[in-house]
Amino acid sequence: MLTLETLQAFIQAYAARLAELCTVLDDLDNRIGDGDHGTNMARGFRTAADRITGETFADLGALCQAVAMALLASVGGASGPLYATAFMRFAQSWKDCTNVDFGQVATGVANACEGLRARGKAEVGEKTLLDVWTPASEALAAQPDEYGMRAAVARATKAALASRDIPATKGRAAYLGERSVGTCDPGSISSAVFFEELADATVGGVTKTSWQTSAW
Amino acid sequence: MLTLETLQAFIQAYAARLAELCTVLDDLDNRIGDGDHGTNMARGFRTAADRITGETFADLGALCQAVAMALLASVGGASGPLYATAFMRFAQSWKDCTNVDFGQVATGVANACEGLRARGKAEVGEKTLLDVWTPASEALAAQPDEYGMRAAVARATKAALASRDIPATKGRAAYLGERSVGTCDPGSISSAVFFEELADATVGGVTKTSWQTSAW
Amino acid sequence: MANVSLVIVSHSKQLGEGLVKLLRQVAPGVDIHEAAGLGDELGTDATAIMAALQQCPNTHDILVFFDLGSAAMNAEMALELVPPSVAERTRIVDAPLVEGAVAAAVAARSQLPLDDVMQQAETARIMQKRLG
Amino acid sequence: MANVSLVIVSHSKQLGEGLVKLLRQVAPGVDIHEAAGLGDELGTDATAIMAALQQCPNTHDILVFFDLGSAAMNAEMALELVPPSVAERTRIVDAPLVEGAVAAAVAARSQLPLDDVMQQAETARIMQKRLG
Ligand SMILES: Nc1ncnc2c1ncn2[C@@H]1O[C@H](COP(=O)(O)OP(=O)(O)O)[C@@H](O)[C@H]1O
Ligand SMILES: Nc1ncnc2c1ncn2[C@@H]1O[C@H](COP(=O)(O)OP(=O)(O)O)[C@@H](O)[C@H]1O
Ligand SMILES: [Mg+2]
Ligand SMILES: [Mg+2]
Ligand SMILES: [Mg+2]
Ligand SMILES: [Mg+2]
Repeated sequence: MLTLETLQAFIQAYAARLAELCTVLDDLDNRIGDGDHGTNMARGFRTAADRITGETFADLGALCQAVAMALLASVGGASGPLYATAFMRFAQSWKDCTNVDFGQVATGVANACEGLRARGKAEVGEKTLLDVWTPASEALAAQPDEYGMRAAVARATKAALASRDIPATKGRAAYLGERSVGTCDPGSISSAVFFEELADATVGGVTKTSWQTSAW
Repeated sequence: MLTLETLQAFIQAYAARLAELCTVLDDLDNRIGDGDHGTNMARGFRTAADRITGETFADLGALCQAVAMALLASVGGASGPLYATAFMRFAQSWKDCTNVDFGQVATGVANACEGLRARGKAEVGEKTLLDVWTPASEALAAQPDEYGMRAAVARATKAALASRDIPATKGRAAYLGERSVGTCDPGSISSAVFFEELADATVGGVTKTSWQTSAW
Repeated sequence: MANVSLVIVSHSKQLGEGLVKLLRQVAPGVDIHEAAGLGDELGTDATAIMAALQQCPNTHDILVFFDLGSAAMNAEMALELVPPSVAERTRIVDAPLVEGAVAAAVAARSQLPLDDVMQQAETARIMQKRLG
Repeated sequence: MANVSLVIVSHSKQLGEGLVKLLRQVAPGVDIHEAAGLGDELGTDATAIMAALQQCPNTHDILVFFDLGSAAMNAEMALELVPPSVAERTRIVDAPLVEGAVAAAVAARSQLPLDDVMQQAETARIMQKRLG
C-alpha cells in the first residue's frame, strides 16, 4: 500500500540516494552526454524533498503534483520534464486518494510510463529510461502486489544494466550512436534506483544494487 | 594625382563626413537591416583616421594597409571586411608609390571593385555597395583624369540613389527581399560619399549631395 | 495586422540574452522574451518558459525557438501547463536557434502573417549563410 | 588521432561565450575558442578571429562556425591574413551555429576524422531537434 506517508518517505529516500549516486550518474552522462544527470537529479529531488517537508497534502494527487512542479523548475535537463511527467501522471492516477493499493500503484506506474513515452517520443530499445520503466511497469501490472513490486525492481535493475549494450537513438547520447555502446544510460540507472526506493518504501527489505561498481 | 598627403586628407575628410551622416546611414540600415551602418562606418574610419594621424608612411601601400587593418578591428559589420578589402587592393595596387596618377587611381579602384565582388560574392544589381563602386570604377577607367574623377562621383551618386528601387538579394536586407524596395542601400550611400570625398581630396571643388534629404 | 511574439529557450542564460540583443537589433519593436538557463547553471526551466509565454501580449501569436531537444521537451511541458488561451496561440518551431530566430524576427517586424514568419524560420535550415 | 579545434564567431560576445560553455559541457577536453562581439558592441572583428585561429594548437585542424553572413565574410578575411600554415588547416563551416557546433564538438571529442566532424555539423541542418 502507498500512503501519503510512504510516498513522502520515498521522495526523501530517493533524494538521499541520488545525492550518493550523483558522481557515478554524472560520470556515466559525461561519457555519452553532458555529464550532468547526477547533478540534475540530485538537485531536482533535493528541491522536491525540501518543498514537501513539513507540508501537509490533502491527497497523493496534490503531493505528486507538488513534486512535479518542483522538478520542473530545478532539474534543468531532459530528465526534468520526463520525471515531472511521471509525477503528473501519478497525480492524475491517484487524485483524491490518501492511500492506494498495489493495483492502483500499478496503474499509476503504467500511466507514468505512457507519459514518458509520449514526452520523450521514445520507444523501448532506444537506451532511455523508458527501457527501465516499461519492464518495471509490466512486472507490476502482471502481479499487482508485494511480489510484483519486488519483481519490478529486479526487471528494472536488469534493464538498467542491459542499457550498456544498446546504441542510443534518443536524447544527447544519440549524437554518439554506436559509440554510446559500452556505457550504461544514466537515466536508466536513476530509474532503476527509483524503483528500488519505491519498493523499499512500500514493501521494505529491498536489496539495493551497488551502482557505483555495477553500472560503471 | 593622389599623394600620401591627399590620401591622408581624404581619410580624415571621409571620417568627418561619416560622423555627420551617421544618423541617416543608421536610419536607412534600420529600415532594411540592423541599423548600424552609420555607427559602424563612423567608428571604423574614425579609428583609421586616428591610427594614421601623425604617423609617417613609406608609401601609399603602407598607408592603405594601415587603414585596412584599422577597419578590420573596428567596423564590426559586413562593411568592415568589404571596405578593408578595398583598401588592401589599393595597397597592392599602389605598393611602393608615394604618389600615383589618375591612371593608377583608376587601376586601384578597379582592383578594389574586383575585391569587393569577390569578398561579397555579389554582382551589380543586388542592392549592395557594388552597385556604386562598379559604375564609378568604369567612369574612371574610361577617362583616367580629373574629369573622369568627377564623372565617377556623378555615376556613384546616381547609382546610390537608384538603389532605392532595387530589391536586395545580398546582405541582411536580403531577408526583406521585395520589402527592401523603397529604401536606399546604406552601403551604397556611404560608397557614394567615399567617391565624393576622394574626388574632393584629389581634384577639389566637388559639389556634395545632401544625403540627409535625398537618400531618405 | 499580424502580431507575433518570440520566445527564446536556451540552456545558457548568456546565449539566450546575447541572442535576444541580436534580435532586438534587427527587429526593434518586436516582442521578444527569453527563458534561458537554470539559475547560473546550464539547463532549461519549464516554469520560466511558462512565465515567458504569459508575458506575451494576449493578442499575439507566439513562436518558441529552442537550442536542443531537451529544451523542446520542457517547452512542450510548459505549453501543457499554461492556460489553453495561451497554448493555442503558441507554436514550437523546429528551426536552427540563431538563424531561425533572426529570420523570424525580421519577418515579424514586417508584420508578415504567422505562417510566413514560421516559414521564414524553417527556411533558415536550408539557407546558405555563407555566400558564393 | 584526429585533433580538431573549434572557433565560434558570433556578433554577440554573450552568445559566443554562452555557446562555448555549452560546448565545453558536451565536449570536455576539446579545444574551443571564441571570437565574438566587437568590444561591448554587436559585431565581429577579423583580428579577433585571426587571434583565435592562431591560438589553436598547430597540429590541429580548425573548424570555424559563425552566426550570420557578415561574420563569415570576416572569417574569410581572417583566413587570408593568417599564415598559410594556419589557413590550410582551417575550414569555415556553413552550418547552423548552435546545432552545428554541438554536433561537431561531440564528434571531435570522439576523435572522429575531420571529414566526419564536418559532416556531423552539416547534418545538423536537416536534423529534427524536436522529436516525434
Ligand atoms: N527523448 C527521450 N526520451 C526518453 N528519455 C530520454 C530522452 N532524452 C533523454 N532521456 C533520458 O534522460 C537522460 C538524461 O538526462 P539529463 O542528463 O538529466 O538531461 P540532458 O540530456 O538534457 O543533460 C538520459 O540518460 C535518458 O535516459
Ligand atoms: N555580400 C555583400 N556584398 C557586397 N556588399 C554587401 C554584402 N553584404 C552587405 N553589403 C553591404 O554592406 C552594407 C551593410 O553594412 P553594415 O550595416 O555595416 O553591416 P551589417 O549588415 O553586418 O550590419 C549594405 O548596405 C551593403 O551595401
Ligand atoms: Mg545530461
Ligand atoms: Mg544537460
Ligand atoms: Mg548593418
Ligand atoms: Mg550589423
